[in-house]
Parts: sequence; C-alpha cells; structure tokens
Amino acid sequence: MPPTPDTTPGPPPTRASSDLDRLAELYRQMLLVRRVEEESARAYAEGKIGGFLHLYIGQEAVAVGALAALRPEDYVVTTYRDHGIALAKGMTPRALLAELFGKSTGCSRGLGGSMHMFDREHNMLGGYGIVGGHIPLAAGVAFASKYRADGRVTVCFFGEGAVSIGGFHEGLSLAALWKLPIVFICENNEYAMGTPLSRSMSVEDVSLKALGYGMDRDRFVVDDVLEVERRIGEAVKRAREESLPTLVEVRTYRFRGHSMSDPAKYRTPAELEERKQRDPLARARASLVQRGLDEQRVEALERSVEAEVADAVKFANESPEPTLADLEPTTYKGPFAY
Amino acid sequence: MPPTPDTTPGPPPTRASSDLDRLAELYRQMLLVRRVEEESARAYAEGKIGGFLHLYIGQEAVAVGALAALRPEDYVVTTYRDHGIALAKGMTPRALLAELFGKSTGCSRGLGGSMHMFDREHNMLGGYGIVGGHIPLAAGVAFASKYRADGRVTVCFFGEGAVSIGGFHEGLSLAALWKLPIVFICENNEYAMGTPLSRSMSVEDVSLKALGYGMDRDRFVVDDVLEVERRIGEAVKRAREESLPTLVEVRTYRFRGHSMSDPAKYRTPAELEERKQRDPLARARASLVQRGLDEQRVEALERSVEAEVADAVKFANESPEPTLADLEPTTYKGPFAY
Amino acid sequence: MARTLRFREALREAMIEEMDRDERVFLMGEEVGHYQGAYKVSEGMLDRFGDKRVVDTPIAESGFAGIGVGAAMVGLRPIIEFMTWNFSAVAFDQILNNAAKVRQMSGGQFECPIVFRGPNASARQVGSQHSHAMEHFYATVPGLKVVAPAFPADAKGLLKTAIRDDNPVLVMESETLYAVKGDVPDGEHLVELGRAHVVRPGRDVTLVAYSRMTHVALEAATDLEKEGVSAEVVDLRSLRPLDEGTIVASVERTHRLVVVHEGWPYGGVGAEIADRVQRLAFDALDAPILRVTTLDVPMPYSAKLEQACMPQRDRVIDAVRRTLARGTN
Amino acid sequence: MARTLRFREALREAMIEEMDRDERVFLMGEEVGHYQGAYKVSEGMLDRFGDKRVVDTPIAESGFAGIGVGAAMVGLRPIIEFMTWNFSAVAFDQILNNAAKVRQMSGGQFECPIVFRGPNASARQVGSQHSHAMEHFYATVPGLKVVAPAFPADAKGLLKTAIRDDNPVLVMESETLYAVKGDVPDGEHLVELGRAHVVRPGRDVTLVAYSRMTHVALEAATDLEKEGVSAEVVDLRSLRPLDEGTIVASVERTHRLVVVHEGWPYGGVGAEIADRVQRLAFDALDAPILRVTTLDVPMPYSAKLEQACMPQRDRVIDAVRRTLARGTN
Ligand SMILES: Cc1ncc(C[n+]2csc(CCOP(=O)(O)OP(=O)(O)O)c2C)c(N)n1
Ligand SMILES: Cc1ncc(C[n+]2csc(CCOP(=O)(O)OP(=O)(O)O)c2C)c(N)n1
Ligand SMILES: [Mg+2]
Ligand SMILES: [Mg+2]
Repeated sequence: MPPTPDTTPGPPPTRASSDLDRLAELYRQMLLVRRVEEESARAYAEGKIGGFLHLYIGQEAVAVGALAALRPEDYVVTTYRDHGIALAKGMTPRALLAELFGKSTGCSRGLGGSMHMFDREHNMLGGYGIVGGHIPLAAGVAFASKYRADGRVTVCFFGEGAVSIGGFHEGLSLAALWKLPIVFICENNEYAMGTPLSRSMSVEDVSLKALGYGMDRDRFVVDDVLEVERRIGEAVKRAREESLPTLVEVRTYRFRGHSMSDPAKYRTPAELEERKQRDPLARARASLVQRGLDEQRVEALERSVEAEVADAVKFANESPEPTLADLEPTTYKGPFAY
Repeated sequence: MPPTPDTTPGPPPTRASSDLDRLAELYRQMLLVRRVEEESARAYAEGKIGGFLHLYIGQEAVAVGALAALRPEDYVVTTYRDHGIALAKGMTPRALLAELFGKSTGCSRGLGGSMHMFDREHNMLGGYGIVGGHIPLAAGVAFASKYRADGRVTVCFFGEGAVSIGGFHEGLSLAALWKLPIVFICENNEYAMGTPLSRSMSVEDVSLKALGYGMDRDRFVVDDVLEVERRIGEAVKRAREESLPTLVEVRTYRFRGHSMSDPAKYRTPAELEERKQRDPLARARASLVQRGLDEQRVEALERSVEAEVADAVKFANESPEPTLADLEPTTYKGPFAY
Repeated sequence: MARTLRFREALREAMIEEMDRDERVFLMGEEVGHYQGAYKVSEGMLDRFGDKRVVDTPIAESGFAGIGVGAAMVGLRPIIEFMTWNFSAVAFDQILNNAAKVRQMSGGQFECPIVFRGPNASARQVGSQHSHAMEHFYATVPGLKVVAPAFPADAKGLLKTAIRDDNPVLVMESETLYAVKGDVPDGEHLVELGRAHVVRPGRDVTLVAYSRMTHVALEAATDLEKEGVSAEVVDLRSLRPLDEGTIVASVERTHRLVVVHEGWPYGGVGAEIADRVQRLAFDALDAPILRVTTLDVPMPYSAKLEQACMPQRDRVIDAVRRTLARGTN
Repeated sequence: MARTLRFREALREAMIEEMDRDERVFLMGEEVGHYQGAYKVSEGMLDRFGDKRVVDTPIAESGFAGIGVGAAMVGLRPIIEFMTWNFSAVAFDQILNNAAKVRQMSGGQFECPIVFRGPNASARQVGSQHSHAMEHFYATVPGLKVVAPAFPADAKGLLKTAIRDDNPVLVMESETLYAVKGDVPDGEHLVELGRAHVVRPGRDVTLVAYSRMTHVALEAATDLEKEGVSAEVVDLRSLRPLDEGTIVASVERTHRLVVVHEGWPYGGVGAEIADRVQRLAFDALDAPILRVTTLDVPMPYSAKLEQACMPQRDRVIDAVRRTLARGTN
C-alpha cells in the first residue's frame, strides 16, 4: 500500500538505507528548499518580507548534497544566500519563514532577517552579510574543534565573488597553516551580482587558489546531488580523519537574480534557459522515477513538502512580532553597557 | 694615474658602459646603504634617532640590483624597511639621515621618520608601516601608468610576512585581473620579526601564490647583485612591454634584528654567521677585484662613500627641527578642516 | 534657472561634468559600469566614458580603495564608490592610514585628491551589518573631509567641489534619498565644503541635522509650528570641516539645541556638536543640548523595530518639547 | 596584602590565572609565543601552556580576529592580542560586524565571549600610522565593551573580569605604561567593568582621564595644588560602559570639568563625556567643559612635535586655569 500523504512537518532528515531512498530524501530536501524559496519570493512581492532577499533557487543540490555528507554535530557557516543551507542543515521551514517575515518566532527572533539564519540546535552558525567576512570566522569554528579534539567538521560556503577579498585569503591561509578540519565550498554560480567571473578573476579555475596554500582541492559541476554528496564527502573525510582543509569549487547557477531587486539583465534568456534544462532538482526527480521509485511515492513526498511549506507560511503569518524589549538583551548578555 | 678621492656627494647613479663599471657602481650603492645603516644604528644608540629603526643590512643587493633595472621615471613603493630602497632609488643620504634625525631638512620634513621615506623627485612613493597596506596602493600607481599609458613601471617590495595578509591578496588579484605594469618583489628574509617562514606559511615557496592569480613568477637566491638586476629586469621588461605583473620571490637575509629593539634570539649565531659568509656586498667587492678592478679604485670609491656618509651625518646633525607650523599644512592642502 | 532632478541624477551630473572637464577623473567600484550602478547613480556612464574611466571591480574594497590612493598620489583624481559605506569597514585601514596620512607622512610631497562615495546609514530592513552610519568613524580623522548632503542641489555642488579638492573627501549619500527630487541650479554649480545652511529659520530652538535627517528635522519643525514652536533647522551638509559658526550663531538666537542624526549616540557627530556648542555658546544655552540618534543597539531587521530604532519626527518633537519645558536658565 | 608588579606583569598574571582556571581560555596573536610577546606581556606563557593555548599567528589580523570570533561562538574564550591596536584597523570589520553583532543577528542564540587586547595610542616616535588612539572607534559600537586601565591593579582586575565576561571586551593598554609599577592585591582580584575610580579627591575642578592620561592628570593635579587649586581626578577605567554616575557626582561637587585623553578631539570619548555631563549636570556646571586631547593632526615623528601634539601636564593645567577663570555662572 502506498504511504498516505503526511501533512505534518516531517522529521529531521535521517540516513536512508538504500541509494534510492537516499536520493528520495535528498530530492525531498531540495524540493523543500525550492518551494520555500518560491513562497518567499511571493511573500516578498506581497510586502511581507523586506530588505534584501537572495534566493537559492537553482543551487539546491549544493547545500543538500554537501550537508548530506555531514553529521548533525558538524558546523556550517555561510553567506547571505543562506536559506537553502539553513534548511539543509535542519532548520525548520517555520523558523526560517518566520524570520523572513520578521517575527519573534523566527530563528533569530526577527532581528536578523534573510541574511542571518542561525540555528544553534542544528549547528547552523549563520548567514553573514559582509562578503568574505565569515571565512576566517568559520576557520575559527574549526580551530575550536581541533582545540577540543571534538571530531567535528566545519563547512564554509561562499560565492566566487568572495574569492577576491582579503578575508578569503586570510581564512584559507590560516586553515592551511594550522591544518584545520574544514571544507571550503565555493559556490561558483558564475556571477557576483552583475559581474561575470571573467571580469572578477584573472583565472577561470577558482580551485587553483589552493595551490598557493598547499591545500587539497576539488572542482566539479553540480548536476547530480548524489555526486555532490560523494565529492564533498571526500573532503569531509579528509577534514575529520586527517584534520586537513580542502577547497572545493562547485560550478552551479542561480535561476533568479542576485536579489529580488535584480532583473538580471547581464545574462541572456537563452543562457538561463539552457541552465534550467539542467536543473539538478528536475534531474533528481527524473532519476528517481527512472530508477524505479513509485510515481505515487514521489507525489506523496511532494504533497508532504507542500503541506510542510503551507504550514510554515501560516505559522509565519500568524506569529507575533518582536518588541523593543528584545533589543537590549540581544545586544549584551547581562546588563546593558552604555 | 689613479683618480683622486672625491669627498663631495657623488652624482646620481648613471648607467655604466662596461659590466665591470656597472658592478662597481652597484657595489658603491650597496656600500652606501650599508654605511648609512651602520651610522643610523650608531645614531640610534646615541638617542639621535627615535621610534622604530628597521635596518636593511644584509639585503642591500635586493634594492640595488632591482632598482638598477629601472628608469628614473619608474615608481617604487615599499614597507617600513625602506632606507636601502630609498637610497637605491636616488634619495640622498642627507635627506634620509635628516629624516631619521627628525629634522625639517629630512625627505618628509622630520614628520615621517624611519618608516616613511618619500622622495617625489625620484619617484620614491614611500615607506609604509602597515604590513601589506601598501600593496594595493602600489597597484594603484601602476593603474595610473596604464591609464595614462606613460610607459612607467612600478616596483613594490614587501617581506614574506606580508604574504598572509589580505592586502597582498587583493593587490595581486587586481594587478593580475587588470594586467598592471608592476613587479611585486617579496624579500623573503626568512623571518617576520621572530616568526620563521615555517610558522607563518603552509608552503615554503612564496612564488607559488602567483599560480592562483595566473601571474608570472620568479624565484631566486640573492647572492650576486648583477643577477638580481638581470632577473628583475626580465619582470620589468614584461611589465613595460606587455603590461603584465610578476611576483618575484627573492631569498635574502637580514644581518640585524627586526628593529633596533630586537635581540634576534630566535636564530642561532651559527646561522647568522653562515649567512654573513655569503654577504652579497662582500661578494661584490671580491668579484670586482677578481675581475680586475684596480684595488686603488675600489678604495677610492669606498672613501667617496665614507665622505658622502660623513657629510650626511653632519648635515643631519646640524639641520633645524620642524616646528608646529609644519603640522597643519601637511594635514590638509588648503585651509585646515576641523 | 533650475531643473528638478533626483538626488541620484544630481550626483551623476556632478560626476559627468567633472569627468568631461578633467581627463584625470575616473569612477571605480563594484557594479558601477555594466550594471549601471547598484543604485543606478552611475547609469549610462560606462557608455559615455568607456571602461577605462568607469571601472567595475571585483569585491575587494581594501584593494580598490588602495588602488585609488596610489592613483591619486601620482596625479589621477579617482572617485571610488563603495556599494554602501558599510563595506568600507574592510577598507578602513586604507582610508585611515593611507588616504588620510600620505600627505603628512611624505612631509607634504604627495597629495591624495580622491573622493570616496556611496550610500550611508540605514536603507530599509537590511539588518545590522548593512545599516551602519559610518560618518563619525571618518569625521574624527584629520586629513579627511566628510560631507553628507540632504538635497539634490547640495549633492551635486558638494560632489563637484569634492572632486576638485586636493584632499580625500568622503561623500555620504543615502539610499533612501536617491529618488528624492529637488531643484538644481543650471550651469556650473559648486557648493563650498564646510558651510552649513539654515534651511528653515526659527526662533525657539535650533535643530541641527544632515543627510536624510534634515528632512526629518524639517517635518518635525512643520509639526512644531502647529503647536506654536518656531524651530530653526540647520542642515550641516559638511561634517568635517564643521561649520560651528553657523551652529553657534543659531543657538545664540534660539538658546536651545537638538541634534538629529542617524548612527549610534556614543561619540557621534552629535557628541562633537554638543561639545563645541557648550564650549562656544555656554552662556547662550537655556537648556541642555539633546541628541536624537539611532538607538544604541545593532539595527534590527523587523520593520517595526527598525523604525523604532531610527530617529523619527516624533522623537525629535519630543526632544524639542523636553528642551523647551526647561524654561530659561 | 599586596605585591608590587609592573603593568605588563599584572596583565600576564591575569591571563595565567584565567588560563589555569579555565581550559577554554587561550591566547593568540603575533609573537605572543616563541618571541615572548612583542612587549613581553606574555613572557613565559608558551612554556607554561604550550603552543595549543599560546598561539603565534602570521600577520593576518582580520584572519585571526575572525578565528577568535568563530572559536568564541562555539564555546572557547579567546584572548586575541593585537601587537598594537593600530593593526586592528585591518580587522575592523571583524570587530564591528562579527564580534559586536553575532549575538544580535542570531537573536541571542550565540555569544561571543572574546577579549581583544594590546597597546593603544602613542608609543614614542613611531609615526602617524603607529600612534593611533583607537578606543573611540570601538566605544561607539553597541555590543562591545571597552576598558582602558591606568594602574597595574586595574589592569589585572579588569582583564580577568573581561575574560570572564560573555561579551566581547576590548582592553586598551599602553606601551608607555607596561613598565609602570603599582600595588596589586593578592589573591583573586577582579574589577567590575563600568566603574570609574576617584583616584584623587578635590573640590575645585574635576579631571576625567583614563589609561596613561590618568597619570598626566594626577601630575597636573599635584602642580595645581601648589597654586591652591584642588583638582579631583576621576580615572574612568572603563569607557563602555561609561560610569556617568561617578563623573556627574564629581562635577556636582566641583562644578567644573576638564576631560583629558589621547586621540583626536572630533567625536572622541571627551565629546561623549561633554555631551553627557552638559545633559545630566547642566545646572551644576559653572564653566564650559574643556577637552585636552591629542592635537587634530596625524602624529608626527619628530620627538619635539610629538610631545607638543600629545596632552601634557601643562596643557591640562592651562585648561584648568581657563575653566577657573570663568568664575561662577
Ligand atoms: C565586503 C562586501 N562588499 C560588497 C558587498 C555587496 N554584495 C553583496 S553580495 C555581492 C555579490 C557576491 O557574489 P558571490 O560571492 O559570487 O555570491 P552569490 O551572490 O553569487 O551567491 C556583493 C557585491 C558585500 N555584501 N560585502
Ligand atoms: C598589519 C600589521 N600587523 C603587524 C605589524 C607589526 N609588524 C611590523 S613588521 C612585522 C614583521 C614583518 O615581516 P616581513 O613582512 O617578513 O618583513 P621584514 O621585517 O622581514 O622585512 C610585523 C609583524 C604591522 N606593522 N602591520
Ligand atoms: Mg556568485
Ligand atoms: Mg621577513
């Protein structure tokens, strides 16, 4: 009998036994990210979300594949394009959407917003807004793991636009020098706002930077989420077992503009169309069906995602806003200092 | 007849016709640097110089050889260890020592001090005190040359300690991306204050960093000043003719501590002794004599250096100090802004 | 004669006119060219001047700020755009140690005629890392000049003067002002740095403000008028040099002062003004000088809380009432 | 019982005691280990704690400041030494945007118990890039705490408290104080952050100072005594939180205030104090508050000019005379 659709929020992702189950689970996570992002875009248009909103649509396989290679106790640090990564690390759509809606039930009480998704319980150490600024910070998290010998791995994401900034260099230098258990994942989506790679970097191959640090490197195109898990898994293993950092460049693509205010005129519709043809999400679904997963099971899974998203939107809508009383205690622990 | 010793300050360096004359001239410059530095050390001990004093003793062949490859209109930018570089670029010992003595006749009116040797006339664009901070600035000078197509080359010096800092990365990235006519010379003297290379960098070969920028690179040990001129000359040519940057790592050694206050306990006397055996200055002299330069001519040249240094010390001693009236006009051009 | 221009158009005109006039002037920053400017200030400029003079950069603020300083030292006149002033935090050293000091360190041999510009202070709901009012970090530094216009005409006139100045000048704009319209005089329009402007005369209290807060102060003044309070509004325009003469003259007439600015209170521009006025107009003051600033917390994302943190008309009015309530000394 | 210690020894004791007490505390910075500290503050600590807990870094202030923040977020308690605070300019973003904000951005989920410390302000003749008084750049930022002790006992007590604090605390030391001796209480010695200390009582004028300037203020007070002027000296110790209560209470007794600090005048700690005091003690003031600060120029190398730029006893005395000359209001 096919499973009945589950309309309550699902349990946190668990390791599936078979490869097909595994792919189904990763597909579910990718779809969840996609759908949450689509709802965010809609809510933004309705004025329920303000400020910057950087969508992850198109890149889902990176976060989902990469974080599938982690243990729950491992740490993740990323940029402002953080929704997909937060969800893949275990943040609930409720906590995420409520944050976007500026509600006190949001992961960061509605104080952080889109760019600052933090989830202590799931070791999601945030979304940061200053390009490159979080890279040394992530190295510090890995430093702490090495200091305590806690066996944890830190994964740090950034765009290819961050590679030109000092923070990238200092973070990677120190991680290499001190052999920190960290994986640096450069999500090379070919554009930094409106700037294509060719106008921001003198070499096409970002992973070459690793040579100057004597660091291991990897580089691949993101088509198949399982391949992402496998490749990042190697770097994670190196970090966990040998306490060695790796720089991994993954080639990906964002289907939306840089943020909601960007019409993305710097690329052709044809280019976008071609990339959409290769959408790793669609590919994962096709692969599931092709490899024999019951179409009904796929649909059930999709319905469960819909339900989870709908529940989260409702939750975010109905939650209360934070108040002035939230400000001082989030500025200082203990008495306010002025 | 042997030339009579010349006790007046010599003329600015000119291109000698024969190789031997050339070597004699470079030897003279190296010796001038050495002697000026020795006098500075003495004056420091006498309390005539204050603050930090970073001596260039041991590294003379780098500045003298490298700048011999330049034209007078080319630009130079460097760090706080700038005395030798300023002299090799044509600054007079008078202007330099008067600056160290804090006198208004100093190159920077006694306001800059040891770390800030500037000489507009000779296109010496300074001595900077923040490690790595001058590297983007130097790229900007080269940017201006390209903008104006003035055919000039910029040479930027820094220590191997600067390679870990963001400014290095950003400066080199931009120079490579924009193909700027610049030569980056990393004076790898194996120590950054008390930190040996092995504790500051994950790779021994600094020039490897160039790979990540797709930049040309070179790397050699500084023994022979003519070899320095030749090797740097290649990079200068590449900058001038193709507007391409190069990263050159030169292996050198400082015979004194980091600054006057550093007893340099982090290295063994044996190591220092061994390096002194290979002193490029002594080697240049030996080579001159061996290749047939009249010993008397060598001594005459040495006497002329002595005279020039003595004159400069006297000048520095006797010069007046700057006054409070110097401060506002050097803070703003035009009316003071407060 | 004058035309009505938006703030961003006025800035653009200033840059275009100066670039037409002087081959040495160029614009450099993130997305200034092909993207037409993150906030469209430089729209069309790449087409007009080509990519030699309108230079898109990678994300390397410290790098391109330093490039600007070096280029300025050898005779170019760079305009460096920070996509927002928030990002100048990674270039802080270049501004503090190179731009502001190169003249002094070289004993006056080298100059640094450079303009750094971009939007400053809060935008809307962009969170704590993107809402900094950075002006006081720079106004405190000798060797720099800092301006913060509130109206298109001043934006144009100050920016043109800044470009011609032989010192580093920092121009603090505001994303929330870019679309604001105002009259801009035809022809060559230059505004001297260091001159405040009494934008509304009044008798009972002086409001000192700059950038977007000048508009808030004016709104407050309009409301106060209805309660019979006549507020004089002084638009600083320039933060360094600071036109203490105009401020003091106003306080000598009104005997009361409220300073309104974005940014945190501790040691901000308001603190500096309070210091100067109590020193220079001690006997003229009938009540303590009050500051209305952003609350002393990182800026929250929540729309409601963000508004509550920022100086608003009501908080200005409240401060004015409090200063008036004190009676004469 | 108390022992006489040098300032640097007091700091070292604070670190050693806290590292003995708490495995999570470590020291990181340039030359803190093998070199025994650029100014010998950490002498012997590498031997005692090993290179896991006394960590020499390459020259990458932004990198290792960020490493400290990340490590603090997951439960370590880093002490990050800047060789001097001047070099924090390249790490400014890490302090402003990460250390100060991570608690807020995460809605209070993460803490950042970190200490940044090192020598601040002028040393001797090290020139304009190495003589910055950086404290006001940081004291202005909510989320940070800033202390600046003048005596060995406070150096020890404040640093120990800072290490135990769950917020980022910046400790401003002074190269020119490291060799200064003073009594330090035996046993556990903690000094609360945010408490100023009246180090010399007086009747006629209040001098507020911190760090090395407290000593200058005390010298001035001794000289003033000879002319029959009784000056009260308040040593702030903590700049944020700022003990306005103690300052105001003093001014209410003396009716006159002179603030003495290194660093430029514009928007400095002195400006903040002027603002608060004129607001909180308006009626108590018989004369304008005066500031004695570093002159508003980059610090020159020349020994004579450097001395002329820095606040000296004579300038303090002169300011006191000027404030007294005014008579009562
Ligand atoms: C230091 C800094 N400079 C500029 C910005 C503005 N900015 C935000 S995102 C962005 C582009 C980043 O591109 P990339 O790193 O490729 O990431 P992507 O957006 O493609 O995921 C820029 C310039 C910033 N946030 N921080
Ligand atoms: C940003 C910054 N951090 C720290 C310092 C202090 N400092 C001055 S020189 C130096 C060592 C530099 O070594 P290296 O680059 O190898 O040059 P060398 O002194 O060997 O010529 C350090 C740490 C500084 N000036 N700037
Ligand atoms: Mg990108
Ligand atoms: Mg070195």
